[in-house]
Amino acid sequence: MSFAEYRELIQDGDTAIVFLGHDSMFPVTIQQGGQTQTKYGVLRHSTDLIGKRYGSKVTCSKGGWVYILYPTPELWTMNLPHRTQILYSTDISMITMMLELKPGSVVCESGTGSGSLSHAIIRTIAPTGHLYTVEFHQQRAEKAMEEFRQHNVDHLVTVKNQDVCKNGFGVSHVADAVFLDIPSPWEAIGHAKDALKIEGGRVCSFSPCIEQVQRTCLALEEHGFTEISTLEILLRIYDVRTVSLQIPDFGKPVEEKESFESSDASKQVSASQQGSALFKSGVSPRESVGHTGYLTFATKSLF
Amino acid sequence: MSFAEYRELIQDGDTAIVFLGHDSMFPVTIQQGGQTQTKYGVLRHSTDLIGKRYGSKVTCSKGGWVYILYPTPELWTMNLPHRTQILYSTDISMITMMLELKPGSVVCESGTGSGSLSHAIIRTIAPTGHLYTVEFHQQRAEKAMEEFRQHNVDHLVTVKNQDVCKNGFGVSHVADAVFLDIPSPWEAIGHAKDALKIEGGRVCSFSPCIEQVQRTCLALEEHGFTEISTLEILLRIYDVRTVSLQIPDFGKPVEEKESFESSDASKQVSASQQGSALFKSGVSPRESVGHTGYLTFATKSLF
Amino acid sequence: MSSAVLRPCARCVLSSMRRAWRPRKYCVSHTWVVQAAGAVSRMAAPVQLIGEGDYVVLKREDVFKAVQVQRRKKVIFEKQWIYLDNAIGKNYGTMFEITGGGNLQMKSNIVASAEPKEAGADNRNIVDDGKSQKLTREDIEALKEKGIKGQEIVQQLIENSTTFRDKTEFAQEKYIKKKKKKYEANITILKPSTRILAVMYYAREPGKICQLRYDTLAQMLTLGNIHAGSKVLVMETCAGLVLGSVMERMGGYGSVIQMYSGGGPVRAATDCFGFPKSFYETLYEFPLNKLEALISGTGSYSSRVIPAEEEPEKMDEESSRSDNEKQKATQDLVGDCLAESTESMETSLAESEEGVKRCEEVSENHKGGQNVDKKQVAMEKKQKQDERRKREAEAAKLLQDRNADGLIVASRFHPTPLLLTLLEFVAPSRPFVVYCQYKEPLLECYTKLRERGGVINLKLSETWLRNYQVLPDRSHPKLVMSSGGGYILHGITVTRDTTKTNTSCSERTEEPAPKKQKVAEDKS
Amino acid sequence: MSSAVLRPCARCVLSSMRRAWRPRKYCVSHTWVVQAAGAVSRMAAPVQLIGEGDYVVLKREDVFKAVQVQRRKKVIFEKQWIYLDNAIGKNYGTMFEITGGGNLQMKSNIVASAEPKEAGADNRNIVDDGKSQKLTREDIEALKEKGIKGQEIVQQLIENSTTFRDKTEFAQEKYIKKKKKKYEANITILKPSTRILAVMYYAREPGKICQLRYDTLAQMLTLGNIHAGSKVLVMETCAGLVLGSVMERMGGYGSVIQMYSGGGPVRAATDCFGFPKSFYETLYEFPLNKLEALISGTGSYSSRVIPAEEEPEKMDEESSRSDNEKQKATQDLVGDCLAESTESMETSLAESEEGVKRCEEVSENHKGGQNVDKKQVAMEKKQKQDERRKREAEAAKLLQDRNADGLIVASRFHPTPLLLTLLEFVAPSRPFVVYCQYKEPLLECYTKLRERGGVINLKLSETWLRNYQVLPDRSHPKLVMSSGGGYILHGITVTRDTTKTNTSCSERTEEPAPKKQKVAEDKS
Repeated sequence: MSFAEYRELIQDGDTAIVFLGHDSMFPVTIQQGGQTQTKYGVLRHSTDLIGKRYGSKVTCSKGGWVYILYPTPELWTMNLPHRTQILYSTDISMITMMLELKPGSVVCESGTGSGSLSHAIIRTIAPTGHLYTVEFHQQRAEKAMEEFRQHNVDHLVTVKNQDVCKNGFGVSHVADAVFLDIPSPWEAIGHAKDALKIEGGRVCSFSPCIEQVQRTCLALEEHGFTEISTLEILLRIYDVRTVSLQIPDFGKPVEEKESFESSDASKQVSASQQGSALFKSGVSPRESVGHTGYLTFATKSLF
Repeated sequence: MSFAEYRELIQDGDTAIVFLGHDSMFPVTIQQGGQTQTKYGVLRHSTDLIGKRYGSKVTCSKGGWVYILYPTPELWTMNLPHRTQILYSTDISMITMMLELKPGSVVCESGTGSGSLSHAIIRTIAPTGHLYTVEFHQQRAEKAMEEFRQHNVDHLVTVKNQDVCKNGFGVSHVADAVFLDIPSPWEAIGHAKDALKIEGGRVCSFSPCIEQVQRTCLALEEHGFTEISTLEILLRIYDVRTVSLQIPDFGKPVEEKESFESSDASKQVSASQQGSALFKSGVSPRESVGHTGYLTFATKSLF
Repeated sequence: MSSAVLRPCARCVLSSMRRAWRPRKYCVSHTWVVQAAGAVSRMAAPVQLIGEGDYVVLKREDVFKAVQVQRRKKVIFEKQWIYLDNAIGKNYGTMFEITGGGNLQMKSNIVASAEPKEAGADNRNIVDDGKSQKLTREDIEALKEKGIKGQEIVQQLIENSTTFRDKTEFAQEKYIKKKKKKYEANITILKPSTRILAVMYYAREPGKICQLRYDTLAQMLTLGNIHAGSKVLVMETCAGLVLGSVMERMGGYGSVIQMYSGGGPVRAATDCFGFPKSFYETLYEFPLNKLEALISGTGSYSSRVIPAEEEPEKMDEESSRSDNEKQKATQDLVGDCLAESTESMETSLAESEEGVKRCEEVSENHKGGQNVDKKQVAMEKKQKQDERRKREAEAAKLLQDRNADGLIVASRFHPTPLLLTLLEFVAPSRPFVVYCQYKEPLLECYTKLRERGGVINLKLSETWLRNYQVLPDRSHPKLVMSSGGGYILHGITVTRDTTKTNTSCSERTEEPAPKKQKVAEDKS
Repeated sequence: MSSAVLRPCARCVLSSMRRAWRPRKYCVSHTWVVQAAGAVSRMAAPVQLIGEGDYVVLKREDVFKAVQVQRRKKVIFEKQWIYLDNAIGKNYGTMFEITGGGNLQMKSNIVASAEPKEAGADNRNIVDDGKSQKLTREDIEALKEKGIKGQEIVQQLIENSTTFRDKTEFAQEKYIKKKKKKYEANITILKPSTRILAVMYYAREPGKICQLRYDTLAQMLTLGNIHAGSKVLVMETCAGLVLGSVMERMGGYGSVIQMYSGGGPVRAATDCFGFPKSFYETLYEFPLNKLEALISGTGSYSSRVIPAEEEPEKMDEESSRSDNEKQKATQDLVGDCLAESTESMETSLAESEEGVKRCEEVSENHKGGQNVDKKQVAMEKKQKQDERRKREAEAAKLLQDRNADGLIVASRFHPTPLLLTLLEFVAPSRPFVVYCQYKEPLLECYTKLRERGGVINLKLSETWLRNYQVLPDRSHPKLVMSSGGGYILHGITVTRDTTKTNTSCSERTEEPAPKKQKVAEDKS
């Protein structure tokens, strides 16, 4: 198992996703002899999981069943242990495309945080690219490295525990792209420029507040970046529902008696079942994420 | 005719809306003996319009026809002569509700601009309320007054030509609500407070830029306003369309010959007419208004 | 630190102060000024104080609750029992603190906001081990029992937090807000308005108002050109909120005809507005299930004008029957209300970290004063029956004129049949607006209305609402937003062709023919 | 004053500089590194310069155009004819000015932005009488003929405007921007990428890419977990843009099978990426109308493995037929291209004041080098036919393994039949993503996929994109926004039950039963 390439079968040491049902899942580390409790009963790794194909339906001890999924960076983002606020796939998608990441890209990132974006970057730049990720919180940096090892992508990433605003990324003129998710990104723009290749590259800064964006844009301009552009992307999910709307009763004279009865509250249920219109609808949930952050992109040219 | 109450019949002196078709209309002043050119021919006011019911279909000289509509503030907003950027009905709706306007409300507004919001305010506060509107551009102030007279609402409004930031609204402790649409609203917050009734009232400021909002919110707080809240409202219109999507041809073996033909580009048109799915869809136009302005509301309490 | 608006009903006569500024004309010649004169007189008092029996709205942070002010009556708000007695005679907009025993005590001044002073640059050194707070749960309970006020408890918590000073400003603020919410309880008492009630219902009981978001309601009122002096048809199943908002905009001038289904019109939210009695004199109701008879001119509605006195026997029967139904419905309502009252009762609008909880029935307000003599009840019932019969006949007459100035629909019924039927009663050149929680029925409605004709400028739309946090260096859109405010279809009525005229200009189909399929997909 | 990115293909081997920082493991053991080794070698050069034959993107302000660099070949861009000869040998990201005769001249430095200095506080005194500009149209034409550069003309215009200094800063900026756009012509030459081409196509030719907005494409690539080393099925009618973006993300490692309808696969946009030849070795195509045969195991695809040599006669016929079709389609394409080339050709992305105009065919790029000997043509044609037949057999074999790692659909066909058929070829525990310009077909597709089973975590979604203007004191969302970026349905495959298991946990219906109609509407 590796987050950077697919495998068919579940193996000892893999990180896998146990899928219980609609939006309900959790990650598990497969261990010879290990077992995992689910609400449907126990999963015994050696007998129930190892050697099975990813995507299989597995029956738990109480007779209920779950699916075991191959861990993609997107599933990991939905299931990872939060050590900080994390970036979700909607923003990650945009960051990846607008930074022009692809196999072979060299990327600098700060902060590592919970590693949500890091996993997605590594997936995209593998097998020949490299991620340099800087995290100022020591425990977080250590935990991230541990996860990268566990997920078999540690050869594609270097984690460093330092303050990017003070000490930069520790590399010069190697990066195709730099990503910043720190409280004062404007303090790190100089370091970002230094990390980018001589011939140029792209930079992205993620900030929740508009004042951070304002300062970052100024700093980018001062450092000679071009194509500075700020955007925001929001996900809107639709639940697919079958909805029934009642047809009103105007007291059609033909069936006068009938219609009178249907206006009686106690019989309205059956009446509504007769006189109603069914349709499929994509329904917005009542509340959704209203803001994650602003994404500011810019280009460093040769000049 | 008055923008503050309905009438049934078209009369001499009325402002009416000539509706030509989908989103195509213009305002006209009805005059005994007057006439109006449309692309469908001439409308003769005395014979074609005066005395007819609003909403009537009227045939023009070339045989085409139009509808004559009663002027609501919303139709006026769609058709008024622009002397400035104007407020549209989506923002106006929110302003009206969040300022708690109703018959009898006393409102102060600056600037008058092209009178788009003014007409909507007057409609809502009639017959017992009053609008004090301040415009620093002399020609605009005069033109607005002329329109109010023309629209028979001049008894409900007072127009003053002065700089609200320097001279305020010229009234003290009379208003239930104050509306600001000026470049530096923070300079007028003190005047807004002074214009509001002793026992309190609501204020709204409309600004396109976030920096204006930031300064205005600070000024509101400094002047003791509470319930300060900023929002943005955007209209999304859907065109109702019947759409057809082609069903792909996988080369069903039953009619092998047939399916081969349908893969021939020259016959694809007829094939698509057979193998396609029709449905109704609410389609977003490709581009829409992305931003008008931020609306900041606040309450002045007694204390 | 929120306080709120305080103001007399704005529909009072203009003050002499304003008159002094510039001579102005009065609109006394308008018939509807005279018609509603009774309503105006009530508004003479310069500043209206909170009175017993008033419908008011309690506000705490972003949470609203509509209640009626009654002496020695417990009210539950944000999980606390309170008595409103001490609010009587105070100004609207006053902020109160809850003291021991649930009594209100006026706050002398706005509490000094405990703004963070010393903030750490970042939170890199914070390890969350659950031990950063030195005060134990027992300590806090002890403080509360001593009668220490919420504000002081929050201060104590901050002082006893070992990590507070190391937190970032952002994290400090979050901490304070959370603790304040838990321990401080400032309540402001507001005069109800469409703004407040629409926001309240959307936050607390969206299911009761078909998920109609307040900005969508705002669009409806404006697009419907609702204003004093008009005759408006309203068909809603939004607890009477839409009806109330229409009535507020009409200010007692003109008339409103509420169409209803079932036993009787629903007006729980309408009552929360606390309108003067006179407003209800301009409000009529008519049952949907008699519309067919009204349109076809059969049954009770065979003649265009039916004076109340000449009403036939049958009408009587129907009236009393629907009255029974109403009684029954009211009982259900009360039963339902009691059943729910033990559940969790609050919902936070903006801060929905805990998700949306079930809300209590606002219509509690109806229960007051039920202990009256039975005979009196019977008499009153008879009187009400007579009154209702008379009013229904009047409503029928208003409908039969087929000259309504507007139509507002916001219901759980399919909009198409409602529109096709109710548009018959609207005059030409008048706006109509229909709300639906779902988009698909409005697509159908749009198509059917086009087929019917007699409507122009049909628009199907939705509004997006974003609320912002504007704070120094911390401005951004709110992190939670409402993603569904519902959909609106609106248009303008025109005279209807019975004979199809020969093509030409004006109202084209507006729907372009489905785009020609391009012959080859290969043209990239 | 925008310039652009300059960089060698990032898939080059890691520099020793990085290795020095920290010892790291290499992934040489992975089979796909070996497989694509040929591709890697091409990337050795440290900085790649603009070369003849390169596919590049021209950029002026916010407008992009993809072209191939050819000597002495006129290219039209933003209504100006230009020659790219002088760009050859320069760095990617270089900014050029257009001089007389349409030649490019390297700009030595970024032009000093003509920032407004003296701004009036407001525009109250400005009366627009059309006489504020002292320069006449003739004056300006004369300046242009003298060879005066755009930048200077703009400066002259500002100096000769009587009202410029009285305008507000905002109005001044608008004025300068408008004039600059008209008279200044700085062009930057960029290396193509998914970002640039997706933005370009959405701005210039949205109809050609089913209105697929770039942020939606970004979602598809991420949700589809497109990455090096996998086997991906692509079915698109987006001019090959989606295919190209998938190939970029795969970097030549793994394989892509493009499904197509009609005469042949469309790859006009794919070519614009300027991929190395080796990338195309990992690209296969297969016609939709042979899928049924492949699935049912009839006709040519009766055995699971068909070596190219043993291909039956019939297959041969089919191949040559589809080849004819392709030829024809290509002719149509070229004809279409020529017909359109005289029309207005540019579209502005952000500044669409003039609305969206028709765009020229990007596939012009295909026309180069057609004057070859006829015999050679015939030979090449035969070779190509053989090659095509062989590749189709290889594609069939790849499909028959039914173990694709992903499926990406973005087409003008109804998504339901495509999904139901193509999912058969995807391995379990793999993501699939389908794009549709309309929401309604995806509602149906969702329902049908649920019925089919073998898919979990189905989500129907849309993204909202807002672009911002961030300028000192003038920050706000852009005034024009795209309101339709299309809809995405995505999910994950799992092994499919042939026997219905007895209920329990895992994948519940996910669609709750229609809510029980509340008995009485009266419970407000």
